[in-house]
Amino acid sequence: MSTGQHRAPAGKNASPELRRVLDPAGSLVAEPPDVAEGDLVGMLRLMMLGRRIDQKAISLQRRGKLGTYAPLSGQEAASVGSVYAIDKGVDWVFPQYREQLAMLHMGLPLSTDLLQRMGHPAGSEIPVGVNLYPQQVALAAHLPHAVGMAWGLRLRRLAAVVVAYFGDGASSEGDFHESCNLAGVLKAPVVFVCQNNGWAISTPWRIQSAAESIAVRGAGYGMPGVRVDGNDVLAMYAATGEARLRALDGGGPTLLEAVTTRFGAHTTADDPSRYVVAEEVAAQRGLDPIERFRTYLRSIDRWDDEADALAVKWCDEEIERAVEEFDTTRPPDPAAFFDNVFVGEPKRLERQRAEFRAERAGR
Amino acid sequence: MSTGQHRAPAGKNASPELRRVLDPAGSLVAEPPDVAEGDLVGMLRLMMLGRRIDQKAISLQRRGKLGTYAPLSGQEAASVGSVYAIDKGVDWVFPQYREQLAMLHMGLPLSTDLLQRMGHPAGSEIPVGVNLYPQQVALAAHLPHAVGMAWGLRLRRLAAVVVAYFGDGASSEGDFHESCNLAGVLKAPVVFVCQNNGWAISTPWRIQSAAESIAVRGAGYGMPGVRVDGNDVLAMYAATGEARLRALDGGGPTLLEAVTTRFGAHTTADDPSRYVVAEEVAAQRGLDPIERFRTYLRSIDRWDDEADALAVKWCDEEIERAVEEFDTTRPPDPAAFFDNVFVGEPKRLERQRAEFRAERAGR
Amino acid sequence: MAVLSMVEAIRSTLEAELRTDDRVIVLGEDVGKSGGVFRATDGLQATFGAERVVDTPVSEAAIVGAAMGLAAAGMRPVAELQFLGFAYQAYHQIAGQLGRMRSRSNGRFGAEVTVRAPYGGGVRAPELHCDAFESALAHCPGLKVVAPATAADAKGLLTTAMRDDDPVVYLEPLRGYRLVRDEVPEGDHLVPFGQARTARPGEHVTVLAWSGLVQVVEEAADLAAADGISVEVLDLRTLVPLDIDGIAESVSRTGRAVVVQEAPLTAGFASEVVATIQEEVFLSLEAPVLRVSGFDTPIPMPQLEDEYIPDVRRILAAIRRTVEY
Amino acid sequence: MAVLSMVEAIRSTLEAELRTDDRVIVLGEDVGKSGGVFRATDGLQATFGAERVVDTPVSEAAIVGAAMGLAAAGMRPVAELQFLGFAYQAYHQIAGQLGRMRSRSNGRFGAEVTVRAPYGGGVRAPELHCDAFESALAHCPGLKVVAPATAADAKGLLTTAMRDDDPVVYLEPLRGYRLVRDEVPEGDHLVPFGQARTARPGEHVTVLAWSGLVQVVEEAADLAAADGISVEVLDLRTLVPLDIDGIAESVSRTGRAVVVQEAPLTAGFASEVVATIQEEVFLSLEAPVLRVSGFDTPIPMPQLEDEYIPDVRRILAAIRRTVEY
Ligand SMILES: Cc1ncc(C[n+]2csc(CCOP(=O)(O)OP(=O)(O)O)c2C)c(N)n1
Ligand SMILES: Cc1ncc(C[n+]2csc(CCOP(=O)(O)OP(=O)(O)O)c2C)c(N)n1
Ligand SMILES: [Mg+2]
Ligand SMILES: [Mg+2]
Repeated sequence: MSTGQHRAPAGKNASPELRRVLDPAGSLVAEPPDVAEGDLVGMLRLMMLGRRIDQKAISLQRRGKLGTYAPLSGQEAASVGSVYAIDKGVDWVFPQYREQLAMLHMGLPLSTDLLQRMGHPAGSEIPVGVNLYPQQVALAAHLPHAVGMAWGLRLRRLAAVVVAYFGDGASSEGDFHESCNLAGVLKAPVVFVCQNNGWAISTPWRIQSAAESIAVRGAGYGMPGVRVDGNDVLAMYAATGEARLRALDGGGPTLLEAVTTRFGAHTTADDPSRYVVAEEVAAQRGLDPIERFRTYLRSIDRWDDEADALAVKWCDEEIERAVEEFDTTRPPDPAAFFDNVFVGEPKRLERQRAEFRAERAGR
Repeated sequence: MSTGQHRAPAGKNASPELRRVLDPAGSLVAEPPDVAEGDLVGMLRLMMLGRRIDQKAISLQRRGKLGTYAPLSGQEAASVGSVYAIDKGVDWVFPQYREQLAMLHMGLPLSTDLLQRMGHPAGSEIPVGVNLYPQQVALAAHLPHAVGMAWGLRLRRLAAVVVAYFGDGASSEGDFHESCNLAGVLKAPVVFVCQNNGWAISTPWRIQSAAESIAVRGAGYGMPGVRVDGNDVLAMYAATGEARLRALDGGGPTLLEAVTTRFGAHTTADDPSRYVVAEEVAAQRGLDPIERFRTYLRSIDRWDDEADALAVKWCDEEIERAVEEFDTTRPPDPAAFFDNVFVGEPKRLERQRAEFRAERAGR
Repeated sequence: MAVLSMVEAIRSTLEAELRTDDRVIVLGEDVGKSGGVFRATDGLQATFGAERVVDTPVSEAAIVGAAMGLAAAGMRPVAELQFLGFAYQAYHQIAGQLGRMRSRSNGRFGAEVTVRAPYGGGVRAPELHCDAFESALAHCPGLKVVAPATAADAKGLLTTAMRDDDPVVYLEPLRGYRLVRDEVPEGDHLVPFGQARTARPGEHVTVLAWSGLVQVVEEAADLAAADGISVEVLDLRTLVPLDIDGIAESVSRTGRAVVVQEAPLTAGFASEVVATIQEEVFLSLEAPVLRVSGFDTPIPMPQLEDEYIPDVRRILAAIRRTVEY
Repeated sequence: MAVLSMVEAIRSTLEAELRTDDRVIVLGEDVGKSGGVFRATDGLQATFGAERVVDTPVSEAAIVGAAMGLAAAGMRPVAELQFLGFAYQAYHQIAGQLGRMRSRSNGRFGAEVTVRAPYGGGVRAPELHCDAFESALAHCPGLKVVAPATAADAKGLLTTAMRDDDPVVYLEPLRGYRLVRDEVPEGDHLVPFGQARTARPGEHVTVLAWSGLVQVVEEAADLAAADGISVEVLDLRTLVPLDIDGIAESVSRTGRAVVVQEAPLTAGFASEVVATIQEEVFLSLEAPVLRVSGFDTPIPMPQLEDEYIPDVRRILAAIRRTVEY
């Protein structure tokens, strides 16, 4: 594939083999992980929800009701398989920005997520008790935070891990390197999940790096590098679960590369026809993670047309409810941006707020 | 060894074997590289000069005649072997700060080097025609410059490479990562020479990274990672020469790790007794790169007592001449720091300089 | 003269310089095949090839640092940072390296680099896409900092920047990218650094601004005129070098000044302008120099950014306060 | 009360806080086994163990970033940057992250982090070891910036910083590290943020400074006194929050002010102080507020640094010019 992120391993210090449980056609090619019955179905439903959220969000954006939106289609399995493999009651998720599904699974309301993308301050609200860090706009800048959190959890003797998500583009940032290296030294309980979708906006992986893979970098930090078919939700589940257990055992961090596909544009502001050729798009569709998993679940009698219809209904209701909440959220207090900058607010800022309020009142 | 930089390779994606031509006792263990007769002797003499510069500089520093000084003893072979392997007429050297010998070989006068370490502006003067970039205080910050230079040389169709030096500590900086990755993508003709002396001030390699080696990181950038006994000047010469040829052939960059030893303190401001145990120091002495090479040259009849005496005399004369020049250099123009900030100087700075001069004149 | 938007003026200037100087090379994230997220490099790779218009990995520090190395090799690189908010990632290369290589090497190595970056709010962009921190750039010795407000100046100052032997940070107003359109001289057009532009002459008060807020100030000046207040609008154009004489001339004439910026108040570049004015023309001042500024908070999320960025109302209020002082 | 040097006051404060609050963790390059390149953490690892006093890899961005994560996990990290000149490497974490996490998360995650860094010249250190750029820190929303000038304040402000719920950048003057020695209160000693210290009272002119230059200003004040000029010396102590009322009170009384800083002139923090003064007490001012500053060049190599850093002579000259205006 021309982005190069499926480059074949070769040579010395070669990339690890691509790990798969299901082949692209949905047939089992390795022992499946032990997933609770409800979670199997839950994962597919969440993936389906993601695909539908994209559709809704893109349409809201077109109508000017949403800001720039980064679709997740094609990458559902990478988020969902990994986040289902952790214990959301104790473990933590540090997202970049394309992991809405992991965020929702952790407990973020979909309406909050939409408000965030609409630029409403209420979109910054992460409910207390939800082990989720805010999404990060600056690429890889949250990775040192994730390491610090994992380090702190261990210092506090909590048996928990941190899953930190980022993309192939982000893996070129200095912060990626410093964070992985520090995590290795500390044996911090972190799972670094790199969603290698082959693109950083218009830049394909072969221009992003000459490395055969991102996983191959693990050795440079004294941690295992694992390469997983990111469109195979079961492989993601299995690999993340193993990395989590190793981290809890004191075995330190893992660099987990999820080789996946970005079906759409980078964001609603992007026009991929400028840089992607049509054949590639078509080829990618053949790797649909939802189709793959649904085929498998059908083959083991965990899914049928009725389940499908129910799931679609559930998705639509979830989205409808969220959009309703989103629509009825009142515009923010104009002075809201003065809040939560400081705990002990400098007098100068207090004055600025007072002047701001006075000026508005005087209109 | 307790800093861990000699950690034995193991496991998958293991570090490359440590490359040697001479064993620590000075016996040949591999085919020696083809070195011009004069260069064999020249390398030993330059290494001897380095050891003596250290002694002189430390004594000058103690007498307050020199600023903070970073000794190079123990690392002579790593600089000398690598820099002798390039063509100083066309190739470039980008040093960190512990590569005085490479800088001298490229053509920097020793007196300039001393003036630099004395904080005299004349110490910043690199003679035109000397393919040497200024030494860099910020760790790894020169590495992107080195990549840019290599890239530019290729754009200008010049057959030349850049050798960029840095330490094991510097390898933890984000700049290291971004530079190696960019060089890999561009296939830039750079040889990254990491002097892994096991220490970053007081921090041993095992705290610097959990990686088995620095060389193992090459794969993460799509470039060969080579691990060389940095106290074996012939191995350094051979490995650097090969990396250079590959780069000239369009094969791109190489990450060359020189496993070496810092015999003394980090700098004259440092007290290693706070963190190094005495046995380690003793063990390191057994790895003396000068002894090793001298033994070998004697064994092939390229060195004898007379050569030794002549070399010592030459070293002393070189140092004496440089110190003389250093001593007789006039104090800088007090306003010298206004120079070379801009080519097209802003009026505000012109005014500042004029006021500065006026104020001084009025004293 | 053609009427162009700012982004078109920038694109055509890059094209002209690529054409006339084969040392010019354009590098950055997504500048190549896609032509830049704002199309500022649209079509350039197709015209000049992937060797001269280069998509880089997502590595801001390496982009700026490699540009320095390219310059040392004799090239004339123009590095694009996708948004100024990601120049934070390159700040050690900008503040610690870019402006210092010439003095560090006693003049042997310059850093003939132009770093372009769009910045500022007003386009409903996400967090970190609209940060303004001109002062943290202007404070770096050895750097020039340029911030055009019109398409004509976008061309004239970019041409000057790319031919300048000193490193230049060239700031492009996101809000003006497409909205600001004016007549751009054809052919070679250089605007010298260090000369403010009198966007409109006036008598009672000088309002100083740069980049995306100049047009907002002009609007406020229109409204003030209706009130009988004659406002002189000074577009600084370059922050380093600063046109101290031009500023002093204007304020000594009007006796009153307001400085407008989008960045947070504390230690913003407006503070520098105020300090300079009171130093230069203290005796002419009939009122304190006021700052109309962003607040000491991060620029808010899109829905509130209009509350944060100085608008006509706030600028007008400050003009009145100053004149009535 | 014991007489301590600044570095001893800092060391003993870290020790006291490590002892009384088990959430405190100290991290940085060489802070552990060797006790820091200036001994500011001497013996702490031996006392509190390698889990609480931690040597890190040479990764400034990760040091600051990991400290934020530690804080999110409930710890109270104190990160040491070996020299402020290497905070450039962490600037994206400092400017883009540290001060913003609280607002980004609507208050869910704070960043209860203290970042310590020695800075400034006067000790013949190599390039980049003496950079002063307080303004680029003070300009970051959400950050507090603290710069003590005495050992007592070093303790009082560090204690306040470490117990503060906001992120604090705590700047330590290299030149004062060992030279400045004064009586430090025993036991708990907190100096509130936002209150300037009147280092000496005076009538004719207020000179404002902070950190390592306060003592130089005091010397100049002595000499001025011999000339019959009574100088009030104001040690700002904290740049954010700035003691606007205290500054206004003093300058409105003396009618004249000089601001002294070591950083380059353009867009340095002194400009902020000047802008604030003329805004607050315009009508009291009998002369322009002067800045005595480093120049708009990199701080020179050791042999010339004394020419660059404001000294008694230059400060005195500015005092005279102001008083004679
Ligand atoms: C530090 C930083 N630099 C640049 C950008 C601009 N930018 C936004 S997304 C993007 C590409 C990211 O690619 P990748 O990490 O692969 O994530 P993906 O969008 O593919 O999920 C870039 C360059 C940014 N957000 N942060
Ligand atoms: C960016 C940066 N951070 C921190 C320092 C302070 N510092 C100077 S030398 C040093 C250790 C460097 O170790 P290494 O890279 O292994 O080089 P060596 O001294 O062993 O040759 C440190 C941390 C620096 N100079 N630059
Ligand atoms: Mg991607
Ligand atoms: Mg080292």
